[in-house]
Amino acid sequence: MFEARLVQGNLLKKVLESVKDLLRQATWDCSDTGIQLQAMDTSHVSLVSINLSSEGFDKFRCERQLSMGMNLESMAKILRCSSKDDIVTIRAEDQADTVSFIFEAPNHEKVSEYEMKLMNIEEEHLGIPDTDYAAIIKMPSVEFQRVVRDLSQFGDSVVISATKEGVQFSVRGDLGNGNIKLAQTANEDKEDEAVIIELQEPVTLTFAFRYLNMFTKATSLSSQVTLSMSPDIPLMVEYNIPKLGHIRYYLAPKIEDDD
Amino acid sequence: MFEARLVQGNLLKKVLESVKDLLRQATWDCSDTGIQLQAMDTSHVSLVSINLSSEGFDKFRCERQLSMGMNLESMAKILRCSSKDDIVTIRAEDQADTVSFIFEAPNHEKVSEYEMKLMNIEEEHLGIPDTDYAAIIKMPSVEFQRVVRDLSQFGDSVVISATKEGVQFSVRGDLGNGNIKLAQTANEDKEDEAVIIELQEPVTLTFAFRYLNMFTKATSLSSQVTLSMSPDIPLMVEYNIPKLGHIRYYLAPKIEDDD
Amino acid sequence: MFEARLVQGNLLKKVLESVKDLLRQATWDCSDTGIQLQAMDTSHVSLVSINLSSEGFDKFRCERQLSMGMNLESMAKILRCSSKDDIVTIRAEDQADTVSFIFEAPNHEKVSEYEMKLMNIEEEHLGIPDTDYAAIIKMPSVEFQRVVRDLSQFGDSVVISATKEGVQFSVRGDLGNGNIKLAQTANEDKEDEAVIIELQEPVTLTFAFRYLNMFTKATSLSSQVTLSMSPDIPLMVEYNIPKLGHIRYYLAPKIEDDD
Amino acid sequence: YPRKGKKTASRNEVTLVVVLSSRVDDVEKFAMVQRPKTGLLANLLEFLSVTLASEDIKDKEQIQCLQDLLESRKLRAQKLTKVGPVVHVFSHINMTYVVYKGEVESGSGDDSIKWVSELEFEKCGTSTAMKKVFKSLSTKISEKESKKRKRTESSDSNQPSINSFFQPKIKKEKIKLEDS
Amino acid sequence: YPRKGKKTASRNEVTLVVVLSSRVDDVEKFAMVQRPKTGLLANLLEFLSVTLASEDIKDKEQIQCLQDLLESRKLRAQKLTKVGPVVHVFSHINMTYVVYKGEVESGSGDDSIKWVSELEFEKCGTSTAMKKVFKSLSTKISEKESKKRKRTESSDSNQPSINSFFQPKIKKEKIKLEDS
Amino acid sequence: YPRKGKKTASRNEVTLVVVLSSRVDDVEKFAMVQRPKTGLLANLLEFLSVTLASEDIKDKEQIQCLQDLLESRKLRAQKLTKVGPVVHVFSHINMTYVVYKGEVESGSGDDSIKWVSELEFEKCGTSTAMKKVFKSLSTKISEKESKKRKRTESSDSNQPSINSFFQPKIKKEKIKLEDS
Repeated sequence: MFEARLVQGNLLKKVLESVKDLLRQATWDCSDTGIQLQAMDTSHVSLVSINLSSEGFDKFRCERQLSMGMNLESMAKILRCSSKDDIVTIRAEDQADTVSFIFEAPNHEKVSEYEMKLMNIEEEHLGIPDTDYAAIIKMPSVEFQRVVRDLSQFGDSVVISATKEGVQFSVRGDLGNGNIKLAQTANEDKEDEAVIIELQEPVTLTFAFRYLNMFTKATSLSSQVTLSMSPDIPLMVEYNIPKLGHIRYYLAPKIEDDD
Repeated sequence: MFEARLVQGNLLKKVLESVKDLLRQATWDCSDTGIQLQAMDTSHVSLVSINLSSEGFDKFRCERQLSMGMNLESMAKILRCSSKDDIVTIRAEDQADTVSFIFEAPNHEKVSEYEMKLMNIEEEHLGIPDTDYAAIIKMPSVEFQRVVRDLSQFGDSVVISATKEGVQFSVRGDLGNGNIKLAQTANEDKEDEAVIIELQEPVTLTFAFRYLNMFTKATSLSSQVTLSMSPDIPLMVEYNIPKLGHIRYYLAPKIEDDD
Repeated sequence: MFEARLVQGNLLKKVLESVKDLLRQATWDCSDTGIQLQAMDTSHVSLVSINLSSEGFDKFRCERQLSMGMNLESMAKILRCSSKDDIVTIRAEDQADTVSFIFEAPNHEKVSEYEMKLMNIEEEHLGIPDTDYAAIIKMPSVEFQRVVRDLSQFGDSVVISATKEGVQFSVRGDLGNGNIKLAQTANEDKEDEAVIIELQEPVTLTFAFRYLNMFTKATSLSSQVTLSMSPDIPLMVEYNIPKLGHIRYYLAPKIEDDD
Repeated sequence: YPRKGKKTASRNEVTLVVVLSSRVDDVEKFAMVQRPKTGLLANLLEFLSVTLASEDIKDKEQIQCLQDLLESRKLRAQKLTKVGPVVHVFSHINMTYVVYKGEVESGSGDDSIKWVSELEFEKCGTSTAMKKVFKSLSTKISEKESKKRKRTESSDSNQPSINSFFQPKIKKEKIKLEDS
Repeated sequence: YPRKGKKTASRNEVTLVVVLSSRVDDVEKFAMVQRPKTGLLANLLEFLSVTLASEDIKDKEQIQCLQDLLESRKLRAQKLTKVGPVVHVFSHINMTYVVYKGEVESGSGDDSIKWVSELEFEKCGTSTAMKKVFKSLSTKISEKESKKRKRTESSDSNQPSINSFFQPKIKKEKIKLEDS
Repeated sequence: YPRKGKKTASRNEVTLVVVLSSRVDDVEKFAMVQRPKTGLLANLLEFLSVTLASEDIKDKEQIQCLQDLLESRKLRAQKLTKVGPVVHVFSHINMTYVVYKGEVESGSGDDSIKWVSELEFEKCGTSTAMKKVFKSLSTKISEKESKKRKRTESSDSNQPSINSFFQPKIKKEKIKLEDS
């Protein structure tokens, strides 16, 4: 039997909201170390990788490894039926073809249980090599969301440049050009609001806004986001879920036009 | 002449919002005991009964009984023009074919007056027998609204079961099944948040979400809602309007499929 | 070179929101006294006049008069990319065909720069005569917005009557008639909430809601609005922008039907 | 407009109504006549009807009664089938309409007959009572057809009407009147 | 792009313009010619026009003037009617266009004439001034037709334009210039 | 439903697949056969295929192999062209499908052949692997046609796929197996 109980059940709701626009369905792989998900969006341009550690759950039991294919829209719909303070339990029998989500109110006087059919999804897992990124940018997640939202009004793709001084986002479009510079934070008192750049060498890459916009659905999960870049390899956008794990998005860079 | 003045005029706005999705037009019957409305929705599946006692008004004058047929959408539109703290007066001459709504700001420096044409609606009134219900469930109105909203995503009808332990709402659908149990409140300190069940015998009935959803528009009128059920007779959903009266919805139960 | 810097940059965003529904494009005329805009809406029924004094800016430099034709929708889009506390700078070279908007975060760690193409707009300027209005009504801008929004549901045009006692707004429509009276404020302690009428003679004029509704987009700019009326001449609706200038809307009165 | 509350005793009446249809240019039309220019519901269109002396007459007699009515208007119906009763409460009359429907066999009626399509019916000046009569017809039809259609809210056969639980108040009063 | 503020004195000019229409395959088309390849508004399409020495010539003379213009282009108009003046302000010219309209009687014009539908007009490269000229025409037409139509915002006959209250500033300056 | 995690060693297989099309009443249809009633993917439709002993055979031989297969089903293809390999990972098999496509020259096949339109294909019970095979085909086609179309998100030639950066994990394991 598989059972995972999370007192801070609201986090699961946020995790689902973070991926449901990008993925229609995906397989959750459960083992005694935790729950993982890896999937490409339908256009195969980006990849999502979620890791929820068993230690982050208040109760975690996974006797045999199992893979649960789920329609993520349905799963999100169900999780949206949980209240902010509900304790969420995910439960599945070993041979069953359904999964149950149980929401308990903190006073235990309301218990909701939703049962959803599992589906069999055949999907290849990609190996993600460990990379020593040339530039790692840490910034407030709301700031990243704002930059992406603002600039995406003016064009389809953004040029991200990381230098010692800071990070710059640029867009060109019919309506006009936009350009946002974030400087390294001098005063690092407020860690959550800091912009910190670890740089081995300056990097400039181009990405499609469409995907970045979908990545920023994870903003509510974490106060900070990390963008890791190296020339000619996919951008990694990571949101850390405190104590529980992380959600990572990978996005293939666009090839620069010659003109 | 008919004149009814309500300092807490906001209540009337809420009453209208509670019925305008269900009823397009209806007749308000005024007498010296107060204002009543009884009407079926257009599909004749549910019935609304509103009772506003003359004693609940700050001024109430009704020299002769009169019935005022109104387009409820127009009436709601007018009442939405009142501000939260406005004193509302409804006024009609005995032979006039219009009714007036007067909104006064508490400082009396703003006075709005809207005049609306009355209409002649021929509608039969149904006799609602007094019933000794097998189960009477009292619960927070927001909780009922939440249950109906959440579960209605998964199917068209809900099974409501009342037992000694509590009340259970269940739905089955293509996407999955849902099931919410509310236990009787042990600690009744907070009366507004309590779930209380008066049970003569356990009852299980099926109802269409469509109507329950429309009933919950009355949620803002009252912190508590009462569901009264007996086998094979309509559910009564009552929202008490403190000091002024009540709004009751009746809904015919669905016949269970054999399959 | 032209450069205007405004620490309270948010005001510019509000100015744009106030006119972008009415005007698709317009010319900003810059001189050493400040920035002006005058334009009619496309139907030539109303006229907008904006005046931002150079003294209201924190830095203002305009070496030669210049006229910058802009697509106001694009300009509003760009200004919406500024944050509430950003310092906004508008900059244009003398011979350039673009204008730049620079937004600096108060901590100077985020700098956004947007560049937009200018356009050549041929438009005649109208001469607005100084008028000694018969009635000048000062009232809270939110109250005016509310009146216009409420009454415009019932008809296309409003009759505004100014008398010694107060101002009255009336509408007639199929659904019913509406009528809002605002009395002169007796107690003028709270200046922002006062209704004050300076009257030389009573005036009654009819205006199209469509335009008044668009004028009230300026509500957030000022706590008070001034309506100035005289028989047979356009209404002037003025929003004062504290320390910076004003935005004035002129609306031709409708001719009363004889029937 | 405000009306006095109904507290006076009401009279009970029974009226036979026939909704007679005819296909004209592939559009189904219904025979209606205009009410007198004065009196109750003046000028409104109504279906052909005849007021009965008593409700206690057999269906066969009712049909004959309607056929006579039609003949007087130069119409002949192919077959008349009973749809059922429709109750409507006027200020002082509790009217029971016994509704029949049929199709024209021959004739398009004398000059008094107006042929009205469903669309025109909805727009024309007609009384609430006639609207109920017409609706009772389409309800029957839709019940018949509902099995062909996709299940919709309104044709959900598991959903009874609230009317099957609560009776019109007027009937109660009627009984009281008859008791007294 | 930033322009210098207009402070220099402006010249006043009067031009006769004719919007000549012809039905081609049931679509109304209008005669236009292309401006020279250099100079002001180079290459843009414009209606046939002639600049006047003075504004003070009679309507009859104006029409003759336009007929001559048309004839030179191998066109003949059925009847020319005055639509009214349209003012447009160029950088240094205050241009008053006196607009006429007419229908082709015979001929489709020489090679310089382009026949342009309303749709094409809106898309083709033409000047703001010509757009105003064309709009003045349709305004007149729509005013005529507006009584037939349902009342709409734009054709609300009770709503005067703001232009009928405020005059173009340029005229003021004109007067000043003439005064001085 | 929960499955055991894949930790056991997987077998590698190569299968030739042919997507054979035929225009029937102006609709393009594809030849499919039904899998056996028991076993893996029981009853599902699949394209005609033959499992190879080894991947190391030449294209010419592969085509001959497919032509033989078709002939056994009473079909004959006009020309078979290679589309490319599609990798699909079953629980214990890493399957490489070598996809060919062709058009019917003659014959509509024996009774085992079902002709399925693209729409029917999407709805019919088929395996994920076959969907991939079919998709590989349309990808090629759309790449060819994409230059005609307006630039869209999906055909943005400057946007590489993430697959061109990250390799399927299974291949790694394959290498490991071969190493050991």
